[in-house]
Amino acid sequence: MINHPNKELGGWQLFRKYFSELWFGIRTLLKGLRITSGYFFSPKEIITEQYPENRATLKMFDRFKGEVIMSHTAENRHRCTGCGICEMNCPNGSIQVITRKETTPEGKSVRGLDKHIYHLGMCTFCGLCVKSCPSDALAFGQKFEHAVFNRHHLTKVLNQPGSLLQKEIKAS
Amino acid sequence: MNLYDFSSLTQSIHQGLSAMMAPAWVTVTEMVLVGVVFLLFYALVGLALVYIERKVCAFIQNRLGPNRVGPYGLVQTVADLIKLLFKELLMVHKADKFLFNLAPFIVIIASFLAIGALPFAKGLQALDLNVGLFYIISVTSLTVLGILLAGWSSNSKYSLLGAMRSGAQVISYELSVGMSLLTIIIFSGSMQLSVIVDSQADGWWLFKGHVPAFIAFVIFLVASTAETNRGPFDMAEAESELTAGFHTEYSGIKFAFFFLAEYMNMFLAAALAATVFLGGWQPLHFGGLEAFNRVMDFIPPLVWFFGKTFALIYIIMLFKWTFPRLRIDQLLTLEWKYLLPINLVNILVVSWVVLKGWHF
Amino acid sequence: MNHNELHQLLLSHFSEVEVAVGSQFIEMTVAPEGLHEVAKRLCEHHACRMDFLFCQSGVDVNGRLGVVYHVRSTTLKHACVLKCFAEQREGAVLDSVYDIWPAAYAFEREIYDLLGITFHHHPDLRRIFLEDDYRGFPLRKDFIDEINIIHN
Amino acid sequence: MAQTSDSHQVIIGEHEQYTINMGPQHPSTHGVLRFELSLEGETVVGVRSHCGYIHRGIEKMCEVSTYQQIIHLTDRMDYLSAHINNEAVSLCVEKALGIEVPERVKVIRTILSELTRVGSHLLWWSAFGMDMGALTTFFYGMRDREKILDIFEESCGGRLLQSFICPGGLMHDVHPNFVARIRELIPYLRKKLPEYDRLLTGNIILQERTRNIGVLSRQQAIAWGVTGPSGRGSAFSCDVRVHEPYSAYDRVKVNEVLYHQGDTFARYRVRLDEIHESLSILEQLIDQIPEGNDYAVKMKPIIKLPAGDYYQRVETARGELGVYMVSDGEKYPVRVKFRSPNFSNLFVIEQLAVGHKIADLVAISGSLDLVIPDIDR
Repeated sequence: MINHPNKELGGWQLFRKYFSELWFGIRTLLKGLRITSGYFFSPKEIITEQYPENRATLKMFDRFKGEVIMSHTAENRHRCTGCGICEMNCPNGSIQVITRKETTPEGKSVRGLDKHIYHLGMCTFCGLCVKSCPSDALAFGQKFEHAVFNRHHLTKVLNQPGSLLQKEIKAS
Repeated sequence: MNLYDFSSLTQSIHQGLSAMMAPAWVTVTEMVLVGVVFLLFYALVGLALVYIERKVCAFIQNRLGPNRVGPYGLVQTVADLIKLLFKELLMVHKADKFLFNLAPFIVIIASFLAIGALPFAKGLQALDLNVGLFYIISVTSLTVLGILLAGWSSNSKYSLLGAMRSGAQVISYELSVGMSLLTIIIFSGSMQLSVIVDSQADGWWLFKGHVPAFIAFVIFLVASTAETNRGPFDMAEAESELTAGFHTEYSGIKFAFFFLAEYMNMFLAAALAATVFLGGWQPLHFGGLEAFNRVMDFIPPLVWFFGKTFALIYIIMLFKWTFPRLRIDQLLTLEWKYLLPINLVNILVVSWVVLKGWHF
Repeated sequence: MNHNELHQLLLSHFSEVEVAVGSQFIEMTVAPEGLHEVAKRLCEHHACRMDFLFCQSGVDVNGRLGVVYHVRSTTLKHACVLKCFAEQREGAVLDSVYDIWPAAYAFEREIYDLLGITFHHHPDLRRIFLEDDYRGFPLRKDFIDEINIIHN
Repeated sequence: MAQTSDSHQVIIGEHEQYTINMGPQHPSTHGVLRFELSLEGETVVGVRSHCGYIHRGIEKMCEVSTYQQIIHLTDRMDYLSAHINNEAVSLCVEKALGIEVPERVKVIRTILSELTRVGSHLLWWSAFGMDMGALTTFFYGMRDREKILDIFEESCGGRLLQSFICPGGLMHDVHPNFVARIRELIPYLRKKLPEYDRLLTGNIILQERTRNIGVLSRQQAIAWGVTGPSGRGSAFSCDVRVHEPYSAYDRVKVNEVLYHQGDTFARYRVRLDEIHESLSILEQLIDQIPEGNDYAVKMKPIIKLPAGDYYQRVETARGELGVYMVSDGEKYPVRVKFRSPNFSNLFVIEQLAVGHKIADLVAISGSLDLVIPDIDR
């Protein structure tokens, strides 16, 4: 199939060239066929994961960035002081920290977390909020099935209702 | 060989009908019967081939293929067909309506016509014309008419480009298809498909016809792949260049017709190759191995026929999923500089062999 | 050629141009009228041979619109920076260097699109990213888009 | 349907041209890029490329982002070289601040960059096969790229967009399995790559379709600023890793892959050879990761670069990425310009494709390895 002008070649050489090229072509094609048919007859090589069926065994890597979560202890206590550093660091404005005035048992008035609002739909998972949090309140969750029918469901409140700050963390 | 003879069955149906009604009505009834059977067969084979193609390509590509609808995804193609039936039929602005609607039917009728002449088993053949081979070649080449019309009437440049490519391609490769079949016509001395099949009772032409028959077989496979517009010769579609070529503007069931016709043409090409080169429904026989031949005889001819056909279809599919697409000028170079000259020389050699009586 | 040699060379050959040693490159600042001529000499002079324009950026600093050319020699392996600031903000015009470095074709279209600097003798100066009827030049500091830009 | 009126008369001339739009939605433009083709029959006589369909104004966004926040934007330019883009910005900021990152960080950054390059080239190979009509290559390339993405995901948490390399070092330390997984990957890829050659490279159809198609001369490559594998296919020695080593490239042996033909096949071979080359770089580096767990230097929460302008070049999988930053000493940069490789590589297609067929245009644009978000930014 090569179209070189070979004026200087004699008849016999042209003839030989014609067939050697033909043979070369067929050989390369057969090589390719051997690979594909080889895979056809080796079903062990199949790598498809059957996703909804393997949900029970499907485990994401520990560091998988599925969503931003706030971990709570068994007593419904979180670690967020409401300082707002995550909000400042977020490049897309997907975090809103709403604070409220709280009074400590000693009678001091401190800032406490009211609502930590997280817009999943705007999040780009850059990880700056988790990295910059001074009290390690935020973390990445493993959940990855985020599809919802209404966009408003993507706006989440990360702190659980009625949750309090963990005792060992000092409120500011 | 006499184990599975369908001619007595067909004869008895014919006699039963003749006893009931006038000869003219018998013909009509038989035609309707055959038509209905072939329609069912057509749909069934089409759906099966789509499924097989998907599975074959999936296994080649380390995938599982369709596996959601039905066991092993068997009903997937039916589901797709239903989806296509419900889709809106789009019409391009300023398209030639009549031709636009006509084109898919031409394509599908062309492939449908050819089935009639295929010998599925002894006595199981609707039309045993004495020019059967010629009939099939001429009827299948009608497909290009539909493709050209589809491309022209779509009022889309992509479609037109695809159609023009297809025209150039099919017309050139038609030559090679005909020429490679000519070798077998010389060998068997007949164009009647039943005669060709019978002539292979003691061995398939692929084996009996020495090297020339093998060369003709390879050329036929390549040329018929090209003629059916399948990869690596899918110039007319050329997904990465022309988006979908001649059927870019078609949707819904009209697209399904093109789709089905493509698979049917592939089936026809493979069936023809199986009939002509691999003995059709004739079982595999080796001279001198009586016991082996006996065992082979017990396998029904339909199994032989479809087994051979699907083996060839597998090869054609393997071509598509392995090779890159050719460019249009390379495609024509391949035909006019390689296949055709080799074919012509091959025919000369075959004639010589037959004259000297060297073949088995 | 190392940093100092290049500095000396540029100083001696481009007397009309302000040559300074930056943190990374030798930086030359040229007036708009001398831009094309200096660029041509940079590219063609046998000791410079800056034949590869690897970056051309439009900037809007200190209230002035300008273009920064990063050029390199593929044979002599040295690089320098050429800066040129337009005289006025509205209707800023510079000479195109497309005929010297064809790579400027795309860069200049981008600068025209986003900063609104017109290039003389550019073969096809159209907007490249934004639609043709877009108003304003987004990368300018005085560009205001109330709807789409969130100011924090 | 016969058209009899004279107004519909078609003039058939010798040089009748027509225009066809390839894109913005087209299978072989790999994104939303539009080629406006002038054709004579099947022969291309003119190409005009139109971009900007997904222009997001990243450069403008950078002007209202702190230097840490820029990182996640660069991921989204050339998403197939996300690590390398991150590295470019990080290096530029570090250079401006005069920070020297720990040795360990340098080595890990280099390893991540090379992994990215291998992954990107694998994906390119898959897509190029698709462009040429060999549909199976796509899955083989993707299958092998998956192994690299797994390594990324385990360490960085993301598969495509990692935001892992940041000013001062890395976001967090690499996973303990990191080294072991790369040690597994190298022999695996070494085993699979000859298969690619047998399946596609050696194939007569591919060779015929790519040899002497879209020849880019060395002068043209330099003049138009075509860098990366596309430039190196034209013998334009432009590998930043060799000429201006950054991170840990100064301690490894990097062989620059150069081909002289300048055609589509040369560009194809450069990329395949670069996979081998990257594997050998990985092999050299994987034993050199210093012990310890320092993954970053302590940075201030708000980075302020000294006033001035800074330029940093790195070699992404598609060519030279330059970051030009102008700072006035505040926490936001005044101007950030990305000299993205694809933006420069794209416009040369208007010369390369002329005189070839449509199918060749697809091959040429495939061999330039265009990533549209990188063009549009």
